[in-house]
Parts: sequence; structure tokens; C-alpha cells
Amino acid sequence: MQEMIVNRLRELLASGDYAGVIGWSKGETPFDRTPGLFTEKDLDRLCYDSFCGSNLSKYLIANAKDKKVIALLKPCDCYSFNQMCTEHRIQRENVYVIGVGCKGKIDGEKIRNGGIKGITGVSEEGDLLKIETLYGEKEISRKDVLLDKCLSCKGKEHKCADEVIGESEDTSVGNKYELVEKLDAMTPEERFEFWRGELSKCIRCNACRNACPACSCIKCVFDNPKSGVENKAAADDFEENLFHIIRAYHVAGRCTDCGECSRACPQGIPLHLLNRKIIKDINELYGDYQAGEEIGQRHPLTDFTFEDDEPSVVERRGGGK
Amino acid sequence: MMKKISFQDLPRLFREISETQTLIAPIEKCGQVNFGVWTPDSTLRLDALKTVKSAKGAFFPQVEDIVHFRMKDKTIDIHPAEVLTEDFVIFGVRACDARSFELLDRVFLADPVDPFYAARRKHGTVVTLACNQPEETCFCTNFGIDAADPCGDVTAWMDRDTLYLRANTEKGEALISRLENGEEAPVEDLKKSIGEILKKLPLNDLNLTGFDGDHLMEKFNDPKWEELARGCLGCGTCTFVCPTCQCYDVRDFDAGENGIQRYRCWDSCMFSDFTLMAHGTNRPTQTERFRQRFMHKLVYFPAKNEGLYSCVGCGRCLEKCPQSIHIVNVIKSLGVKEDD
Amino acid sequence: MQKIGVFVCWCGSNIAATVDVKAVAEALKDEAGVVFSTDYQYMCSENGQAMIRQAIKDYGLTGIVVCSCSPRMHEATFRKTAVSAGLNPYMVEIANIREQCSWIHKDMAEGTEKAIVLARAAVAKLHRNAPLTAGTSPVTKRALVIGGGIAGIQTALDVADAGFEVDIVEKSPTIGGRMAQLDKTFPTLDCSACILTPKMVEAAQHEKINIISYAELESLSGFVGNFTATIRKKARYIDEDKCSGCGVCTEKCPSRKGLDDFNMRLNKRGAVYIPFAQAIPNVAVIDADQCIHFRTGKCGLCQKNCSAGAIDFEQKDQLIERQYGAIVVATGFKPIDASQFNEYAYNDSPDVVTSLEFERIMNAAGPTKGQLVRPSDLEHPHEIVFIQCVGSRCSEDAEKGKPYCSKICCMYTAKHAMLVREKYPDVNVHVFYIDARTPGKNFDEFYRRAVEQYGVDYIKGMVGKVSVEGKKLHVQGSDLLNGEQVHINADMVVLATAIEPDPTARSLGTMLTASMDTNDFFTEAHPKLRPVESPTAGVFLSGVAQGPKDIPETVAQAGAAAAKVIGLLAKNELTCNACVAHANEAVCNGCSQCERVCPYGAITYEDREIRTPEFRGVRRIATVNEAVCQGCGACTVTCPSGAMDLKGFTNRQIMSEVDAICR
Amino acid sequence: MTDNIIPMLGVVTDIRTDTPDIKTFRVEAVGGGKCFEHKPGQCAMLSIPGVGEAMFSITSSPTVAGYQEFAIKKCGCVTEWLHHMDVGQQITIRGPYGKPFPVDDELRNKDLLFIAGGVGLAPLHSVINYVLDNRSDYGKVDIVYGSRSKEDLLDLPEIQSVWADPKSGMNVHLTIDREQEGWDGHVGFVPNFVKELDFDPSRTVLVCGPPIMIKFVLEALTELGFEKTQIYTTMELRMKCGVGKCGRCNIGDKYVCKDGPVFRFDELDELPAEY
Amino acid sequence: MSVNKEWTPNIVAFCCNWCSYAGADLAGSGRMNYPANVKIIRIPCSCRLNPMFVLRAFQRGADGVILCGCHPGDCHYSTGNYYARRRMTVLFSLLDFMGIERGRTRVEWVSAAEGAKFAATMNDFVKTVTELGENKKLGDLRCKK
Repeated sequence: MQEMIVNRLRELLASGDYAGVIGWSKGETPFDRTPGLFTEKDLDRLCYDSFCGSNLSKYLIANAKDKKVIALLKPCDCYSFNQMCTEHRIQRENVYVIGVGCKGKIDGEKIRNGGIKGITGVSEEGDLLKIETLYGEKEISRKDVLLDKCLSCKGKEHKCADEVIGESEDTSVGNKYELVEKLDAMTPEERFEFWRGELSKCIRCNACRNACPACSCIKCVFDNPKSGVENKAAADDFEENLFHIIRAYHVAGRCTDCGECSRACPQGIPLHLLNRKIIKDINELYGDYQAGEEIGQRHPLTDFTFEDDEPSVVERRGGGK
Repeated sequence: MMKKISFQDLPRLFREISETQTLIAPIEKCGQVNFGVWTPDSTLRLDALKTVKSAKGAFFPQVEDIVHFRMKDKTIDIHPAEVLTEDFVIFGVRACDARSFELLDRVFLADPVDPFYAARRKHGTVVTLACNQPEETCFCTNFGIDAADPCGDVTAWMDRDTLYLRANTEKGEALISRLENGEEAPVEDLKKSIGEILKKLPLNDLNLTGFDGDHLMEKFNDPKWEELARGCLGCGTCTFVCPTCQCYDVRDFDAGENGIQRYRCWDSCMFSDFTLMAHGTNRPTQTERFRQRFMHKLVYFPAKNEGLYSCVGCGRCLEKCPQSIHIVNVIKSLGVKEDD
Repeated sequence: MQKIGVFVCWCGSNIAATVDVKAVAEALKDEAGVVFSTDYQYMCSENGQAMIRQAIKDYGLTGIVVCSCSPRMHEATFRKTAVSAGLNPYMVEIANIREQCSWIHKDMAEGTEKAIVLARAAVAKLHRNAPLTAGTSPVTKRALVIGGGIAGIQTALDVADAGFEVDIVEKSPTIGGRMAQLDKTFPTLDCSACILTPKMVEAAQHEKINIISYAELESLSGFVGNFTATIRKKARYIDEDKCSGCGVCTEKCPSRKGLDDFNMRLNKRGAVYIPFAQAIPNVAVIDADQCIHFRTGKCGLCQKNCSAGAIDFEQKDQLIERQYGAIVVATGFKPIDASQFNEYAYNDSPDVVTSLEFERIMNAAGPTKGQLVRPSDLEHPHEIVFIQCVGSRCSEDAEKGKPYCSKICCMYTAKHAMLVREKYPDVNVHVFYIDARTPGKNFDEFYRRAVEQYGVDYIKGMVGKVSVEGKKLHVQGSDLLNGEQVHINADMVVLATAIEPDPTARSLGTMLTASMDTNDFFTEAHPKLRPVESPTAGVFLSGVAQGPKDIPETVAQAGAAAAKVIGLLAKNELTCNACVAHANEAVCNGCSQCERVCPYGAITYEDREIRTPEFRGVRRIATVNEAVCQGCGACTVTCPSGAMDLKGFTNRQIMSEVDAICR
Repeated sequence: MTDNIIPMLGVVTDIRTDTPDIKTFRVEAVGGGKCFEHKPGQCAMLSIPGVGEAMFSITSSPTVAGYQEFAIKKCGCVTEWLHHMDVGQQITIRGPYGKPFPVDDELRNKDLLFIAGGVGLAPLHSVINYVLDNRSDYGKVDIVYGSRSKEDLLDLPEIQSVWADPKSGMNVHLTIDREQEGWDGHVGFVPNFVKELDFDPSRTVLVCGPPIMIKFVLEALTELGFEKTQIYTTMELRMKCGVGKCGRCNIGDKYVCKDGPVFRFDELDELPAEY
Repeated sequence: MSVNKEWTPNIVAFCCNWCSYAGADLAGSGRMNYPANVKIIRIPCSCRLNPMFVLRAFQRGADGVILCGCHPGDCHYSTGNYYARRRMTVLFSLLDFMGIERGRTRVEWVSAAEGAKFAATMNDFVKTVTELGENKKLGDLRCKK
């Protein structure tokens, strides 16, 4: 597929209409895939394979501002792209979207966490990953180390592609709200303890925010001394909560559930659960809604019906105790 | 004198230590291993090679109060925060992190000495641990660090079910003198086997030629920075997991009736507001901020510190950067190529 | 750093009784930025205001906090005080230590402590206040009156007489409203039609008044001085310009199934009809539900017989869009549905009627041509029982009925009783009442005449049950004065049904964003001081839409509303709200979310050149039309970057208040 | 030992309005007297708890007894607050920080030329008065100072009555950017004025002002034959700790707060152009 | 100041200017008692309530936060409270999801005529929050006395 993509890109770039391609290149470790802008001369560095898990759509804000570019987007990335077009953060006409086929992306962290150390090479053989390490060869099933976001895959359709290269697969497994429901079923004390434990790991590196395509503010309230809530480090437990509550709330209705927040988090905090809880609430209370389904949507928190539930519905619903 | 203790007895030792001083060790919490205060019910993970955050927090915490104010009318009361006065032990520090303390000393113990850091250094005993299984992201060898025999007040080795310890300083001696004597031979064997693996590490021969004060302007003006920085999100992950990054910010928190707390907290030169002033910033683009971080580690710091790099090759940035952009990219991209 | 003065009002003993005002003033002296703090008996008095003015000058105050009654009461007063001393009016904050403190707490220590906290919050907010200047917007010099009853007519006439154009929108085919249905009026017993119809004619002929009958307000946008209304003029299938009101069509119409609304549906009428003889406009209307042509496509007799050629079966609803500067709500009332009170056998016997039905029966132009007969058999009744308070003054948790007194029933029942006794001395009249409420000019005299001169049998007590027994109605009630049960075999029972707001009021209120009470009466801006204004600027209240009242009260209020409208329309421009939203261009993302929640369409976007320490270039930025923004703040919360803020209620101001309260 | 990080108290004992957006604040220790001794060109960190901390150059000469002064232009949160406060307000102060002008070494016995623009006079003010108080230690002294308008000239009364006094043995050359009523002095930008004045290139130059002015002054001086080793300036960057640790003011291998703020231009050439 | 007293919760009530604030005034005019630890902040409309304000109140030591606005359909700005209703529902649900006690946050619609309802609502809310006890989960220790 990489070859097909590169060949097509060569054709497109030859036209001179585009300043470059937003894509990935290989890096040092077997999992390193770094986003970049590629021109005709460095197309040979461009790489597209099972490790290109990151969502490139956000790079278009900076890179498609005053020039036309080509973007390689996976089916899930398209939702983010559409949402940013809706919010006028990306000008649709400046981007030629090539939908690239995706059969689920592999999470290097999961391989490492599975106890496989010193990895020097990985090769794919069907559903099997052969892993070379400093301590011998290992094998692992591909589906066991897919990125979490692939397990709640939104489907194989590219919602914004100008053309599609390669086949995609829906890699979703089971109920994507499973963890949310599990938490909902806990007592408030248990839930509190769960989040306290998770969020206490937060180092406020802002990776979740900076990777998030919905967090595309020119200046985040947490960086703006004039906002009154600016803070840089969690000097108190409260500030750990505050940052993540406000962040989840600010992307409410706009979050496409792309999973970048959890993927980017160096401490493995399941931040996407906060967003997913909101998505679940919105779907249940205000009707099914998928942010980024198409350009120009009005999201549920900028909308209402006369018959909406009262906030006291929170006290009645859910399996919570 | 080599000492030893069986793993079985380790909890007893830890309990003993923690009775008189704070004991910090790699502890697993919510699926991640980080240095934290050890208590009998914590999950000790001496086997974990890399904690997510480095060990620097033991001496330079992420958030630290420095002074407290109370204001009334036109008057101000100033109450400096107290420096640490109690001893503590940090156990299980790896060679790379142990070297980072020396680098931090160069900053915080330089004139004028930072009192908070100095107090922690004075009261802290560092027990290092040799790396039995280095990983592909490790490249400490490039900086003259020996993962088989780390420095510190005490050096420890894990061999099957026994922990061997060697005191390197008086502080270390005081900590482990209570243990029974151990043999040298198993440790020597272990060092040898570690040495073998270290040789095989894929990143163990980075070419650092040209990263020095003499080539400062050349490196600074290298056109490759822009492409290197293109994918950088401007988050602080690399900075905050890095054992040598020590930039900090000073902030005030108005706690109302409780006065105003001035604290310092880790900061990152990758953040867009790092050098922002009322009338502008001297590094307006992410490329410039990105460049600053690596120039500081690889060029400015050695220029000021006899060629000592501000990188210990721990490889945390390789593992944690969400977009896989890290110092090895920079070294390889900007450095002298083998075929040049 | 502001220099703040704090002024603590005693409000006589209203505040001082439960709040140690001196302690409050003293405690506030320690607050950052407070350079002067004092207390006084009545801050709102001239002396109190002079004290504020003096302090502003003496201490070079940049802002003042007045701890007093609700800002709804005196914020405007103190803002004017500040202005007269050279301060910006928005550098005034009120700490509400009366309504929200001294009046609800009894304990002095508690009240004082809370007053201090409230005052601190006001100081904290004031630290973040900035002087604001209000913009201006032009005024469209035309008024819209909704409802063409006596209230609407009177308001329209008064406004028009002052030289401004007025449109009356009336939902029925004619103006005149409920008053047109009345026979006589209390306490003078003069003929209702005789005093109303000249007003109707005057309105119709007034060059400044435009009557849009058989029409309803479809939608409304805009704000005070600049409303845009869309009015749906329903198809009456008659060309109003051609119809001469000759009535030939109404006679020729073969359909006789429609019920005559004007006569309270007591008789039938044709599918094409003129509501009543003096209707204005005096134009027929076709009831399409009853019309044979509309139901079968045949007939068309009216069309054939209309010499003016005014019948137009093709007519469609028409949407009229017009601009108005002011809106008057005069939607009036309807009697409460009596069928829910079947204890009075209303559903069981046609001889149990409501007062308004009785009004039509007594009227010479009514269904019985003014003959007092029983609807069931058209026989002359001998015993009539009037029952008061049907649906009025019910307990709050009763399943039916209204909690309020409908105000007019006592008097119209006395009127009915008197008229019956005068015309038909042979008829015995009994009135069951709870209280006879007669607090109006000549009202009690009128009531006493009914009792003393006309011998109406007033029985203090409730009726428990009315049952149909053959041709008679068995009324079973209690006589509280004599302490006994009363049984009367009556020929007719008249129910003094409560009045309630017209059912269209609720949706109209929503459209106008004018607030209503739980009974759907429109709320006045202030119950005492602004009784004819709605809290929504530019919307005024006239007549029963605001609350039960009789004709003279309605006319008085209609005049008052007109005066307010004239006051508004006389201005060439209005000062806008100064507390409007504003987008900080340095951090606006241009994401368009704020636009979506703005109820006024006040937000647009433009590409603007931005120069900040971090960015130079062109960016899409939200801009707020200050004349249109009403300052609700919906946009501010939708804005993720905090670029959109509301002047006067900024994020920082509110957070400062929160901090001060919680500390 | 904690003095370098932990501030001490100071009291503002005098506030002068110099220009529409610059005020000079006099700071003393709470019990009277100076908070600390300093050298010309050094800075101090002033702060209002809860508002923030910022670095300012000390405007008064070390020879002044009893207090230090700071000329501060209103531009951010801290300065805004300072501008709104009254005499008697306590603030916190720590310092002195940075390398001073080499008044007792390289500058001694030299002919000096001071060039300043706008609020850039503030750091030089300290040196000029120090030189004045030790007049015999220095040779010829010329001061070129310019601003946007007459109102924007800092310390005009002092300049006119003290510096321009023939007894001072100093020459003062004032200029404003545009013609203005009531101004009969020179009109024009500072760099051009320097060229017009045609100074002897043997002088040692101390320059401070907006970056754009410095750039053109440097060109003008080069044109006149000056070497970069003769020219000193002082830099302003975001500083937090003041002790070369927090990393904010790092340029190349230098920390402006510690290795600067005074730099000789030839030193600056060896630094990345990030200032 | 409240040293020797029993613990009472600190309640912040955000009231919209047009209905609820007026309702609170009416409660005052009617001398209807409710606890003094309820402090009202006037906002123009319930839709002005930024979730940040709610969190801020908890940070600074509030034990309960209540928002009062016009009844749905009665908003002075016609639609403000509909937005507020959705926003607060989502926020409260999120707080609940994070384990914060449900009873600490509430939204009530109180019209300008409902002085009695205002007082009753406040009494009830104070009772609920008193039963929940001190807000320990969402406070900032630095602000604790």
C-alpha cells in the first residue's frame, strides 16, 4: 500500500498544486513514526504502515493555512478533520485528502508492557507479529496489541476523502462504552478512587491537550494568565481534576473520540473515558451524535429541545449506586 | 565491602529504613511505575527498568513551595518555606538517573546555591541499581555511563534472588552496614553479562562529534531544525520525563484567607509561553523552542560544563514522545555522518 | 488597583435590625483597595447620595460598593449618583444585604457575617470592573398592539393620538373583544356596546391606526426599538376591500351548523358570517370548516349572491413583516372552562350557564333577543341561583381552578341579579357567595342596592352540589350565617366562572421573551413601580393579560401603557445595554460556536489583522453587534478559549465574587 | 543563603511620574536604608505577591545613599499594578542580579559615550550618575538621548539641571522623533543624530534602547569607525529566578540574568540571535 | 468567624437576574427564612454560568453549588436556560462520573413570583448538602482553613 500511496503522491506533487504531503516517516525504534511535511524530493522517507497510529489532522491547522497540501488520513482521522473544518480551523479547499486504508494500528507501548523488552525489529506476518529483541525472538498476535482507539473503531469509511487508497477494516471489538459502564456501576467512592489514582499520575505535560484535534484553541485557558484559571503544574489534587474536567468539558460535543489523548499520555491515563462518558450521555439524552460526521454540524451543546431532561436526570439515571 | 540481602528480606530492610527516614522507590500505581514513597502496601517494582518520570523529582520536585505571603493593607508578611531537614533514601535509581543528579548539581549547586535542592541533596541517600536488561531505547553508553556499575551512595545489583549492595560513600555505608557481607564474584559475573548486552544496544555508538561550544553557531543555524520540529506538538512530555531538564517556573497562588503561596514548578522550554513577556517572545515558533531544548542539552550545556552533555541516554523521550521525536533524531540528523 | 468606597445602608431598621451595619463598614475597611467605608441611615436619600458624592471626590474613589437593598431596587439610583460625581456608572456594585440578608435572617451575628461576605464579594467584583459606555440604536416609530379588545383599542388610540403609527393585531375577525359581548356594565348599568362601539369606530377611522384582524403574531425578532414582527393574516376568503358588510351572503348561506362564538355558542350561525352587527372591520368571514364549498367543492351560493364580488375561495394566509419600536400585549382573557366543574351539573343541563353566557342571554342582540328564558325549553325561569367563585380562589394544590380572585365576579353577579330583579320582579334570585368583594368606586353602594332595594337573596356559603331533577335543578348549599343546609329547586343556575389569560398568551410570551407567572399572566417589570411594562424592554402590558381587572382599570392601564409607548417612540435613539459580549481578538479561534447559541444573531465573523506578542497576521474573529446583543452570556460559556466575555459580568468578575464568597 | 530566591521586603517611599507611561519608584528597606548594595547596570526582582514578579534595572546610582530607584514602564500585569499603587506600599524585592557595567575596570579613565532611547535610559541612568559622582575617574562624557516626544523623555528635569550643567563636565544631546511645539532642540532619530554628532571612535560606548534603535546605532557607530569591543549594551529578556537556574533567559551558553544583562557587542556576536 | 459553631455548608447560588434573583428578592420581601450560608451571585442568565465557576466555587471551599434560572420557556433571553440545562446536565454527569457526590450540584427553575419556592429550594438544598458533609473531593487544600 505504501508504494501505491507514494506513486500517487508523486503524480499529485508533480502537478505543482501542492506544497507537500502531511504524512509519516520512520524513526529510530521499530515503532517510531514521526509526522512531517514531505515534498517531492523527500517522498522516499514517507512511510505508511501498521505503526502510523497518530492522527495527522491537527497538523493541517498550521500547514494548510496559506497553502494547499495533501493529507493522508485514516478513516478515524477524517472525523477530526471534518470537525476542524466545521470550526473553521482548517480550510477544506486547502487540503486534498487521501484516505489511506487502515486495518488497525499497533501500539508499541502495549508490546513493551506485555513484557517484551529490548525490541530491535518487528515484522508482520498476517495476524502475527514477529518481534526481534536483544533477548531473543518473540511472537505476539497483532490483534492483542492494537491501539485502544482501534478497538472502538468507528468504521472503515473515510468521511472526507477526495480519494481512497487501500482497504480498511472495522477493527471494533465489543461495546465501546464497556469501561464507562463499568465505572458507572461503581459507587461514587470507588469512582472517585479510580480517578484520583489515575489523575494523580498526571504530570501536566499537556500531551493530551496538544495532541487533541478538538483542543485547537489559539490560546488555551490554562496558558492564558488573563483567564483566571491558568496553571502549569498541578500544585494540588484539585488542579489535577480541574484540568481534565475543563478539558473534557471544553471538547464536549466536539470530541470525535479519536483517542489521541490516551495514546499521547505518557502515564497511560485513560483520559478518553471522560470524553466517552460525555459522548454516551449526549447520545442517550439528546440523540445519537457523532462529531465530525460531516462538515457544518451543530453540536448538541449548542442546541436544545424544549423537552430536554432536567439536570436532575443525573441523579436518577445510570447504573450508579 | 560488598553486602547482600535476599529478596525475601528486602521488605524487612525497607520497613527498617522507613521507620527512620522517608524511603522512595519505584512503585507501581495504576499501571505505571514511578518513584514514590514506599509503604508496606506499595507495589515495589525494582525490576522496572525505566520509571515514567525520572528520579530527579526526589531532589527537584515538580511542585515546590518557596515562600508564603500575607498581605494586609499596604503591608506584606514574608514566610520562606522551610528547607528539608529530614533524611531520606531513594532506592533503585538507574545509572542514567544517577548521572542526572550530577548534572543537576552543576545547575542548582552552582553559585548561588539553591537552598531547597541543596538540602535535599544533603539529606538524600542514593541507592543505585545496575541494569540487568537494558533496552533498545537505552543509549547511556554514549555519555560514559556504565549501566553495569552505576554510581551513587550505594550501588546495588540484582542477581536471581539476592540483592548485592556496595557502599560508595559514608552515607551509603551508614545505610547498609547493618547487612551481612556478600561475595564479589556474582556481581562481577553480572557486570560482565550486562556489559555484553550494552555492546549490542542499537543506539550505543552515536556520533557526538561537533556537539560542542565551538560549533555553537553552526549547529544553531542548521537548516534541519525546521523539519525536525515539524511534528512537535509543543507538549512537555520529553521535558517532564527527562532526568536532566531543570527549567522551572515561579508562580503565585492566591489562597484567599490563607495568603499567597509562591511555588516553583517544572516548566518546559517547549511551551509557547516559556519566554513570553508582555511585549513579545524571543522564540515565537515551535522550531525555535524545539531547537532551544536540544541546543541546550547538546551544545550550550557542554560549552559551559567542560563538554558534559545534558543528556544521560535514558531513552525516556524515545518511548514517551507521542510523535516519536527525540534527541536521537537530533543527534543523527545534525551530527557528523559516518560517511561524511 | 482600585480605590473603593463602601457605603452601608441601614435602610432605617430594615437592615440595621438584623445586620450590625457599623461592624460591616468596619470590617470592609480591611479589604484590599477599600479606602473609605461608612454607614448611613438611608443611602438612597438625598443626604446619603450626597455623602457618596462627597466621598468620591474626597478620596478619589474609582468605584463604590453600596450595601443596601436589591440592585433591582436602587442600582439605577446609585449609578446616577456615581455619574453625578464623575464616576462611570458601571463602577458601582450593590451588595444586596436587605432582601438577601437582613430580611431572611433573624440572628444578628449571622446576618452581620453574611452581610460582610456579600460586601466583600461586591468589592472583589468591583476590583475587576471597568468603565463601560453604552452604544445607541435607532427607534422604529411604530407600535404593535396585540389584541383588539378595549385594552388594545384604548392603547392604540392613545398612541395614535400622540402621532405614532399603531398596528392592532386581532386574532378574531373583529375587534371589540370581551367587552363587546357584555350587556350592561357595573356599577353604572350603562350599555356596554354603546360605550365601546364609538371607540371601535374611532380606531377604525384613525389615520394612524391600522387594524389587522383575523391575524396572529407568527414570529418576532429584534429588541426594543427594533422589533421585526411577522404577522400571519388568516384567510377569511373575503376580500376585505370589496366587502361592504351588507350581510347578504350570511343570509344566503345554507350551512347552519356553525356555533356562534360571539353568543358563547348558544346559537348557530352560517358558515359565512359577520360576528356581530357593529363588527369592525364590518366584513364577513367564511368558516372553512363549516363551509359546504370547502367541504364538497359545491355550493358557492355566497359567491353567486355577492354583488361586490368579495368572496374569494382561493384566498391564502398572508404573512406580513413589519418593523416596530414597541409592542403592547393586550391579549385579554377567557372564562375558565366550566365543564370541569360538573358538581354544578354544567355538563348535565343546558340551564346551568356561565356568567358570560348569561350576559348574552340578557342581551337584546343575543340568542334569545334579550328574553330571559331557559336554554333547555325556552321557558321563563322563576328561581335563579348564582354561584360565586367558580374556579377562583381555589387552593394552590387543588386539581382544578385558579388560586387567584378573578376580581370582577362579585360585581357582575350583583349586576345580573339586579337586572333580573328589575326586569322580572317575579323571579327569585339567590346568590351563594364566599365574600362579597366590592372595593371600587360606587361598588359597595351598587351591591347594597342589589340586596336592599332589589331583594336579591345573598347566601353566604358554598354550593355543594347541583343535580338535575326533572325540569328543575336541585341546588344544595350551606348557609354559613344561619348554620344550615339550604336546598333550592332552581330553574336556572348561573356560574360566576373565573377568568384566565387567553390561551394564546403562553406561546406569545415565549415569542416575546416576556416572562409570565405560573398562571400565564404576563409579569410586570415591577409590581408597584413598573406595572405596565414587561421585564423585556420594549414590551408593555395592557389589560387582563397582566392580571384580572375591570373595564375602568383596563382602560386606565391601557392609557398608562400608551404613555410608556409614547415615551419610547418619542426618542430618536435608545441607549443600548452596556453589558454586552465582546470577543478578545488575541485568543478568538473564529470557530463559530458562539454564533450558534446567540439568540439575537448578534455575532458575525470577519477576517481581521491581528497583532499580538505571539501572532501577526489575518485571522477569522468573532464580532458582536452591540446594538443587538442583549448580554445573556450564552456565547461566553460556549467559547472554549475564553475569548468571548461579557462586559459587566466577566469571567474574572464572577470568579472574584466566587473567591470572596468561598474564602 | 536563601536570599537569592526568597525576597525581602521593601517599601515604596516615593513615586514620580516621568512620562505618561513611565513612573520612577523609590524603594527602601522596611527599617529605612537600602535593601542591598548594587553596581551600575544591575537589576533587581520586584514583586507583588499574587500578581507576579519581574526584573527591573536599578536606575539610581550606587552612590546614592538610603534607597534604590526603578524607572518602570507600564506594559504588563506587574507594572500595571505598580503604576496604580500609592506611596507606603510594601513590595518584595530581591537582588542585585547580573553583571554590572565595568565601571571600575574597562570603563575607568575612558572617554564615554552614552546612547539611549526611550525607557532605555533607565539602566544607563545609574551609570551616568555613578560617573558623575566619580567624575575624575573618567574622561570626556557625552550623552545622546532621544524619545518619541518631549513628554516621553525620561528624567528631563534632572537631565537639564544636573547633567547638562556645565559643572558636570558632561555634554547632553537630546532629540525627539518628530517636530513638536515647545521643542527647540534636535529632531530626528537617535542613530542619525549619533552620526551627525560624529564622535571620535576612541570612545567607549554604552547603548540601551529599543532593539530597532540599537541595531541602527550599531550601524552608525560602525560607520564612524567604532569596534564592537568598545560598545556595551544591556539586555532585557524574560527572567524568573535571577540566578541562572530556571532556564528562561538562556541564550546560547549564557544566562542573561547571571552572565548579563550587560554584554559587549563582540560577546553578543558569539550568541545565537535570539534576543 | 465561624470557629465555635457547628459546621455548616457553604453554598453558592448563581441566580439569573430576571427570574431567580427577583425570586430571591421576593423571598426576602416575604421574610421567608433560609440559611445564611447561602450566598447569591447575580448573573444575567442561567446560560452565563460557566462550568469553570462551579469548579472554582468548589476549589475555594464551597460545599454545594446551585444554579437558579427562569423556568424553561420563560427565559428573558428566550433560550438561555435551555442551553444551561444541557450544559449543567453534562457537567453534573461528568462530576458524578468522577465520583463527586451528586447532591452537591443542583439546578432549579425559580420564577420572579416564586419567592416561597426559592426559600424552600434553598432550605432543601442546604439540608441535602449538610447531610453530605464537607466537600472533600473537589476542594483545594491550599484554600482550606
